[in-house]
Amino acid sequence: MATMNMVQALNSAMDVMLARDPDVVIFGEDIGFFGGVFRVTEGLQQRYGEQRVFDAPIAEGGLVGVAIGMGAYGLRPVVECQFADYIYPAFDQIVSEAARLRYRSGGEFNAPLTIRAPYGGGIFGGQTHSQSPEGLFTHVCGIKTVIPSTPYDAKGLLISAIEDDDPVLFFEPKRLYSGPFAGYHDRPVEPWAGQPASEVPIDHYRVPLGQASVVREGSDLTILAYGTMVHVALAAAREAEVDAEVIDLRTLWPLDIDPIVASVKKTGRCLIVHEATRTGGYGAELSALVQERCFHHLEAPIERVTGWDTPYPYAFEWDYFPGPHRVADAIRRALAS
Amino acid sequence: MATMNMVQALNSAMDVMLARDPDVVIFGEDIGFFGGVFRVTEGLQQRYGEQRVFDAPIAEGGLVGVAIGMGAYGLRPVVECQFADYIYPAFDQIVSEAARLRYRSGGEFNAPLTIRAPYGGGIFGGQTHSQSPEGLFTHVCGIKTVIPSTPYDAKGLLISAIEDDDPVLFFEPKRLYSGPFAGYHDRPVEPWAGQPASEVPIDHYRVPLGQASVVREGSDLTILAYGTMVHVALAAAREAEVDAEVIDLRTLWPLDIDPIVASVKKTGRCLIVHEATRTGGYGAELSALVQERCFHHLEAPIERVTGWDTPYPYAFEWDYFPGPHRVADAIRRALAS
Amino acid sequence: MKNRPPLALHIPTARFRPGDTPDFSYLQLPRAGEAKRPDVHCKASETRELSYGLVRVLDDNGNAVGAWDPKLEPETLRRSLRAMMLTRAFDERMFRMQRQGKTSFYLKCTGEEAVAVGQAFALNRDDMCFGTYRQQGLLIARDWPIVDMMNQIYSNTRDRLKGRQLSILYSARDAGFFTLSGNVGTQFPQAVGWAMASAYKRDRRIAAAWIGEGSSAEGDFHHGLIFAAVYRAPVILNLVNNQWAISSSQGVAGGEEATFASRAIGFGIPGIRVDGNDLLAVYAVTRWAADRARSNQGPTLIELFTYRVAPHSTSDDPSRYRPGDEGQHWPLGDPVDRLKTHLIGLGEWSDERHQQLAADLEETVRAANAEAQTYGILSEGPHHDPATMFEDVYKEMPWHLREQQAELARLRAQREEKP
Amino acid sequence: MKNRPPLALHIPTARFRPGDTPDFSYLQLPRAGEAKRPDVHCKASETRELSYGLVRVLDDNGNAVGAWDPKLEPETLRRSLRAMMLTRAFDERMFRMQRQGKTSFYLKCTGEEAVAVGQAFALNRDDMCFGTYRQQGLLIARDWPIVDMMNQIYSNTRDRLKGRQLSILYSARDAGFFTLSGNVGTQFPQAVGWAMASAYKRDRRIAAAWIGEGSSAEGDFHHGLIFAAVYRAPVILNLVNNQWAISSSQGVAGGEEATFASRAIGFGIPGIRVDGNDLLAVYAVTRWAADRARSNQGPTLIELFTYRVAPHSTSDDPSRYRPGDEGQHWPLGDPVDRLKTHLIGLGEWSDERHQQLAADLEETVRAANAEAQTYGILSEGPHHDPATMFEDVYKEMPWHLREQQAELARLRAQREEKP
Ligand SMILES: Cc1ncc(C[n+]2csc(CCOP(=O)(O)OP(=O)(O)O)c2C)c(N)n1
Ligand SMILES: Cc1ncc(C[n+]2csc(CCOP(=O)(O)OP(=O)(O)O)c2C)c(N)n1
Ligand SMILES: [Mg+2]
Ligand SMILES: [Mg+2]
Repeated sequence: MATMNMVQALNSAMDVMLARDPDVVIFGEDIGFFGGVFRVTEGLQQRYGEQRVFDAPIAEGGLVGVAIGMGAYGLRPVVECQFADYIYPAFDQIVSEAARLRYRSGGEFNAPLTIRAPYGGGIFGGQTHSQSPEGLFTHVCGIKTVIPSTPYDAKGLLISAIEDDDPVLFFEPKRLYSGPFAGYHDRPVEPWAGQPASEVPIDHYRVPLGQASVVREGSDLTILAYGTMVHVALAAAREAEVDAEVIDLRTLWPLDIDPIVASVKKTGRCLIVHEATRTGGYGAELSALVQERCFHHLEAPIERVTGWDTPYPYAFEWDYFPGPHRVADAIRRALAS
Repeated sequence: MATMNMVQALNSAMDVMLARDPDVVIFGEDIGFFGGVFRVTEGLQQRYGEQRVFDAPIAEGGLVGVAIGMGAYGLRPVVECQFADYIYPAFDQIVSEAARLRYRSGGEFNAPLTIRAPYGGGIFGGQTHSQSPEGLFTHVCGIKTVIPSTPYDAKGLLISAIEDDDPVLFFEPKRLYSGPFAGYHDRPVEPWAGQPASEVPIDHYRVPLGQASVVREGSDLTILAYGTMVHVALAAAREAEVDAEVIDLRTLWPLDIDPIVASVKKTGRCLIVHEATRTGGYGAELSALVQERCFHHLEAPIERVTGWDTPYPYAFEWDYFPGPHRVADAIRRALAS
Repeated sequence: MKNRPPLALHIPTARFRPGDTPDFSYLQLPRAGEAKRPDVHCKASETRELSYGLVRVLDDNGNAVGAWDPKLEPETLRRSLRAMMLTRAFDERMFRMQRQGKTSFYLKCTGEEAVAVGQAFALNRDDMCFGTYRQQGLLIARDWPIVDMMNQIYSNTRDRLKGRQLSILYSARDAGFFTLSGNVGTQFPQAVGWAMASAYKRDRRIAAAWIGEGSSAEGDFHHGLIFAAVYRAPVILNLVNNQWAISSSQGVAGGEEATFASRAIGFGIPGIRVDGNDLLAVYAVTRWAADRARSNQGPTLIELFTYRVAPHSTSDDPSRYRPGDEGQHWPLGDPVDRLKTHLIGLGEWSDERHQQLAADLEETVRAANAEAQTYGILSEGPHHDPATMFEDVYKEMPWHLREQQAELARLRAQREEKP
Repeated sequence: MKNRPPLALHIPTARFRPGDTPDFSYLQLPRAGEAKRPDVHCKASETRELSYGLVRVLDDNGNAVGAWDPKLEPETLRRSLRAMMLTRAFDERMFRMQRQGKTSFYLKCTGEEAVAVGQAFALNRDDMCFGTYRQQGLLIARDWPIVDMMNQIYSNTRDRLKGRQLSILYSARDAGFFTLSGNVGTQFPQAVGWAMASAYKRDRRIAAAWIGEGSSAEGDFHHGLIFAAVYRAPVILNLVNNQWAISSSQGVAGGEEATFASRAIGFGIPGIRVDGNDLLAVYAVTRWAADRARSNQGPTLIELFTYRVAPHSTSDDPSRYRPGDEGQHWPLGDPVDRLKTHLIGLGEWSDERHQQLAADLEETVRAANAEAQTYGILSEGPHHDPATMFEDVYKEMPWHLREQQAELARLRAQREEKP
C-alpha cells in the first residue's frame, strides 16, 4: 500500500503493466521523455526505454490508427490523447475501425487498445481543455467507456482496461488528478492524501470493468454519477441533508444495470448528474433505461443535472459547472414532487 | 407543381438556390460532372458551371474545413458526404469548428454551411453504407440536424437549411429516395408518384427548421419518428389497428417540443422509433425529454424501438431493420400495460 | 501590380469525357529499361528521380530490359500469369453473379491484376497485407481457396464473416490479409502500426498497405506516411493510381501537377513510380522496397501507375463520365497480354497453353461457384443464424446484447406463427 | 538475405536534453544571399532547391545581400522593428500578469517575432490570416489596439469574445484575423476555403495560414495542401518550424530526414525554406508567395525556420526537456537584434533611439495594461453577464437555451439570497 493521488495511481497502473507484459507499449504526444503534460507517464520511458514508451506525432487519428495495427499484430498499446477535446481527429479510427474490427472480421482481428484522455472542467481550460465527450462514445457499439473517480479505482480500472481484449476509452477526470473535488471552487484545494481511496496497492490488482459501486447507501433517492460528479453528488446530498443513495458507474458502457434498477426501485426517485452537455448526453440514456425498467416504481420524474448546452465558457466556469448547489437544488425538487 | 421523387426534390432545392443566390456553391465527391452516386446533383454542374458545382478530393475533413472557410468568407457552401457512414473523418471540423465558430468569435464569424449525407439502411449496403449517425450530432451544441421523410419536405427543408446561418447537418433517408418505404421489403417497391407529398412546387418555398409535423392524429398513443421510420410507424399503426398519433420530427435539433408534449399529455403513451442503434441514440434524449415533461400523464413506460446495438449486418438487413412488425409489437405492448 | 486581373478559381477536369476520343500522348512515358536502380541501402534522396519517372521492364516487344529486370524463373512467371488470369476469371464470374441477383455488390480489378499479383509474389507469404477492395489478387496469388472468397460474397453458411460484411470486404488472417474496411484510407496507419509492432518484437515480417490515388487525399494517408517515416517502419506503402476514383479523375486528387510517388520526398523516404501493368516491374520495385524494409531502412512509397478498366463497382456506370473505349487507348496495355507475350518470347509459353489454361481456370471458377452456391447465396440463403449477429461486438456478449438477441428470437418466433 | 539481423524500431530523440551542451553545428546553413530567386511566375519544379535550402538575406554583419533582398524603405524597417519590439514587450508583461494570477493562461512568441511581423508587412491589410496561437505579432503589426487584446486575455467587460474563449485565442475580423481555435491544424483547410471563395468571387484578397511543425502531422495539414493544390487556391501556407512542439523535437514530426518545405514538392506547389529570424528574408519570401497567389499561380508552402525561445506556454516548464541555454546557441540569432544591427548599419537607427523606443513601448504596454484592468480581470472580474454564455450558440436562441438561461438566473438569485 502507498498513498497516491490519481496521477500517481494511473502511473502505477502503467508501470505494473509494462513490467508484467512485454506486449504493452505506450505512446502519445509528449508522454515520453517529458512524462506527459499532466505527468501521468512520468519516469516510464526512463524505466522501460524508448522502445516501449515514446513520443508520437501530433495526429490523434494516426495515434489510434497505428495502435489498431499494433493491436492486430498482438501488442496491447496504450495511447494518450492529450485532452479529450482533441479526440475528434481520431473519431473515424475509433468508431469505424477499433470498434468494428472484431465484428467485421468474424473474430479474426481485434483491437485491444486503451485510449487515455483527461476530460472535464474545473481548471480554467476554456472550451478546448474542458470537454466531456463520453456521450459520443457510449452510442458506439464495440467500445467500452470507463471513468474513474478515485486513485484506487483509477489504477484498478486502467489495469483492467489494458488487459481487456476490446478497445477501451479511458477518460480521466483531470480535476481529480491531485485531489477530490466536490465543486467548492472557492474553498482550499484538498489533497488525496488522507482519503481512504488514496491508499493504493503498489502491485497488480483489478477493478473489473462493468461494475458500478454504491458509494453511499440511502433511501430517499438514487443519484447516478461518474468521475468528478461522484464527489459533487455526495456533497450535494450533504447540502440537501437527504439520505441519498449515490452510485458511481465507473464503467459507463457496458453499464452495470442491476444495482441501478434495484436502487431506484427502492428509492422511487432518480437523479442523474454529469458535466457533459445535457442534450443527447449519456444522462439521456440513463434516464431512458431507468424509466423503462422502473416505471411503476417512480414517484417523481427522473431529473438530469448537467453542463449547459453551450461550449465550456472560459470565464464562467463556475456558472457552467454543475456544482453541489445546483445538484442540491435538483435533489430538493425531486423530493418535493 | 411537379411530381418528384426525393432525389428530384433535393435536386430542385439546390437548383433553386443556385439560381437565386450567387453565393451558393456545391461540392463533394463525384457530385460534379457525374451528378453524384445517387444522382442528387445531376445536371447542376452542366447548368451552373464548374465554378459553382464541382468534384472534390476524397477527404471529408477537407470538404468541411474548406466549406467553413468559404462560409467565413461569405459564401453558402453545400457539401455532400457520399454516405453518412463516411462523415467521421470530418468530425473534428464539424464539432470543434463549424459548431463553435459563432460562439468562440463572439459572433464575428459563422459557418452557414449545409452538409448533406444519405443515411440509413434498406439497400443491402452493409456496415458502411447503412449507418444512422444522427445521435452523434444531436449531442453537439451549435449545429442543427434535419431529416426529411417526403419529397415535399426534403425540398423545403433543404432550402431552409441552405438559407440558415448556422451549420446544418442534412441527413437524407436513402431508402426513401425513389419511393416511400414502410419496411415491407418483400412487397413490390412503391414509387413516390401518386403520393400527395410527391407534388412539389417547382419554385422556391421553405419548410421551416424546428417544426415537427403531426402526420397522423390519434388518441391511443404517440409515436415519434423521422425519416424512413415515419412510414414504418404509420404502417405499424395500421398493422396494430390502433389510433396512433404519429409525429414526424423533421428537425431533430432544435426540437419542436410543444406538439410532442401536447400529444403525449393527450395519449398518455409514447413510442419512439429510429433505425440508429439504441444505446445513447437520439431516442434516449426524446425519452428523457418526454418523461421529464409528461411524467404525470404517462400511463405506460415510454418505449424505444431501434436498430440493435451492433453494426448493420449485411445479410441480416431485415432482421436488423426495425420494421412494421417489430413496431406493431411494441405498440401492442405499450397499450397492454 | 495594379492592373492585374482578379483572382479565378481553377477546377480540374477529366481530359476525356463521353464522346471524346481518348489520346494519352500527353503522358511522357520513359522507355522500358531506362530507369536507374539504386542500391537497396541508398539514401532516400538518391531515389528522387524515380518518383518522377516510371520504372518499366517489359518493352513494347515483351522483352525484359534494364537494371530492374528481376530475372524471375519461368515457373514463377507462369504462376504469376495464372494468378492474374484466375483473378480475372473470378471477377468476370462474380460480376455476372451479381447481375443475376445472387449477391448485392461486386467489384472487379480488371486491368490492374499485375498490382496485387506481382506484389504478392514479391512479398513473403507471412507479410501482412492491408489492402483495399481492389486487391483480391493478393488472396488468389497466395492460393487462398476461391470458394472461401465466394462464400463471403454470398454471405452463405460457410462465410467466415458470418454474413456481417459487404461482399468482397474479405478478411483472411491466415493469408496475411487484414480485414478490409468500407472506409477508404483507414488501413494506411494501421499497416504502419503493424509494421512498428513487428519491428518492436524484432520480428522479420513486414507490412504492406494499399490505397487508391483518390483515397490518398484522406488524412489517413498523411498519418501513415508520417508515422512510417518517423519510426522507419518496415512497411511498403502502395498507392494505386488507376486514373479514376469512381467518376473523378486523378487530377481531383492532386495528380495534375505532381506524381503521387513524389509525395514521398517531403518525408525523406523513397518514392518510386512504376508501370502497374508490367508485372516484372511491379515485382522488381516491390522486392526492392521489401528488401529495404527488411534491412531496417524503413518505408517506401510506390505509385503503381495503371488504369481502372472495370467500372468502379456493380453500382457504377462509367459510360456516364468517361469514353467507353478509354481503356483500349491506355498506352501501357494489358498486364495479362504483356506477360503472356513475354513468356512466349522466352519460349516458355504458347497460345495453345494459354487458351488451355484459360479454359481450365474458367472451369475451376465455375466449379467453385457451383460449390459455393450449395452453401447458400445472399438473395435466398441459407445464411448463418441471425442470432449470431449479436456476437463479436465484444469478446463477451454484454447483458444488453443478450436481451436484444432474445428479443429478436421472440419476434422471429412470432412471425413464424402468423405469416 | 538469410542471416540478416531482425527488425528494429527507430525512435527519434531530441539532440539535446537538460544537461547537454547544445551544438547546432550539424545544421548546414547556406550563406546569406546564396539562394536563387526564381521568377514569381516560374513552374513549381523550379523552386525545388529552395525547399532544401534556406533563404537568408541578412548576413552575419547585418548587411542585406543577394537576390532576395526586398529593398525595403528604412521607414518600413523601423515600423517592423517597432512591431517586433512591441510584441515582445506585450508578451513579457502578459506573461507576468499570468504569473500574478490575473489570468489563467498566456503564451509568448519570443524569438519568433519576425515570422508574424515580417509576414504581416508583406501581406495586404485585408488579406485574411488564419493563424495559430503564436502569431499575436500579426495583430500588433496591423496596429490592432493592444488594449483590445488584453481585454480578451482578461475576459473582462470589454472582451469582444464575452469571456467565452481561453486567453490569447483572439478573433479580430476587422484586422483580417480569423478566430483562433484551440485545436491545432484545423485552420489550414479553412484558410484554403476562404482563398477559394475569394477566387470564386473574383476578389483580389488572398488568405494566409500558419501551422506549427508539430501540428503539421495532423490530417488537416494534408487536406489544406491537397485542396490548395487541386484548386490553385490563392493562399500562403506557412509552417513555422520552431524546433519544438511542447517537449517533442521536430524529428517527432518528421523533420529528421527531410525539410518541411519539401512537403510541397509532392503537391506540385512551390516550397520555400526561409530563415525565420531574418525579417528581410521572411518579408521577401512571403511577398513572393503573395504576388504569385495574386496572379493566379496558386499556393506556396513556406517553412519558417526558427527557434521557440519561450516556454510552450505558462503551463509549460522547458527545463524538464531541453537545456536551459539552448536558445542562446541558436545559430540564427535573435530577430530583433538582427534587424536593429541592419538598421544601424544603414545609418537609419542607433542604440539611443533603440533604447528610447524600448522605453516608450514599455510605457505603452504598461498604460494599456492598466487601462484594460480597469475593465476587469479574469480572477476577480468584472466579466460580461453570465447570461450571455447562452448567446451565439445559434444565431437565434432556441427554447432549450432560453430555459437553461432562466434556470441559471434562478440559481444565481437563490445563491444571492443565502450566501
Ligand atoms: C471515407 C470514405 N469516403 C468515401 C467513400 C466512398 N468511396 C468508395 S470508393 C471511392 C473511390 C476511391 O477511389 P480510389 O481511391 O482511386 O480507389 P479505386 O476505386 O480507384 O481503386 C469512394 C469515394 C468511402 N468508401 N470512404
Ligand atoms: C488536435 C490537438 N491535439 C493536441 C493539442 C495539444 N497541443 C497544443 S499545442 C501543441 C504543440 C504544437 O506544437 P507546434 O505545432 O510545433 O506549434 P508551436 O507550439 O511550436 O508553435 C499540442 C500538442 C491541441 N491543441 N490540438
Ligand atoms: Mg483510383
Ligand atoms: Mg513547434
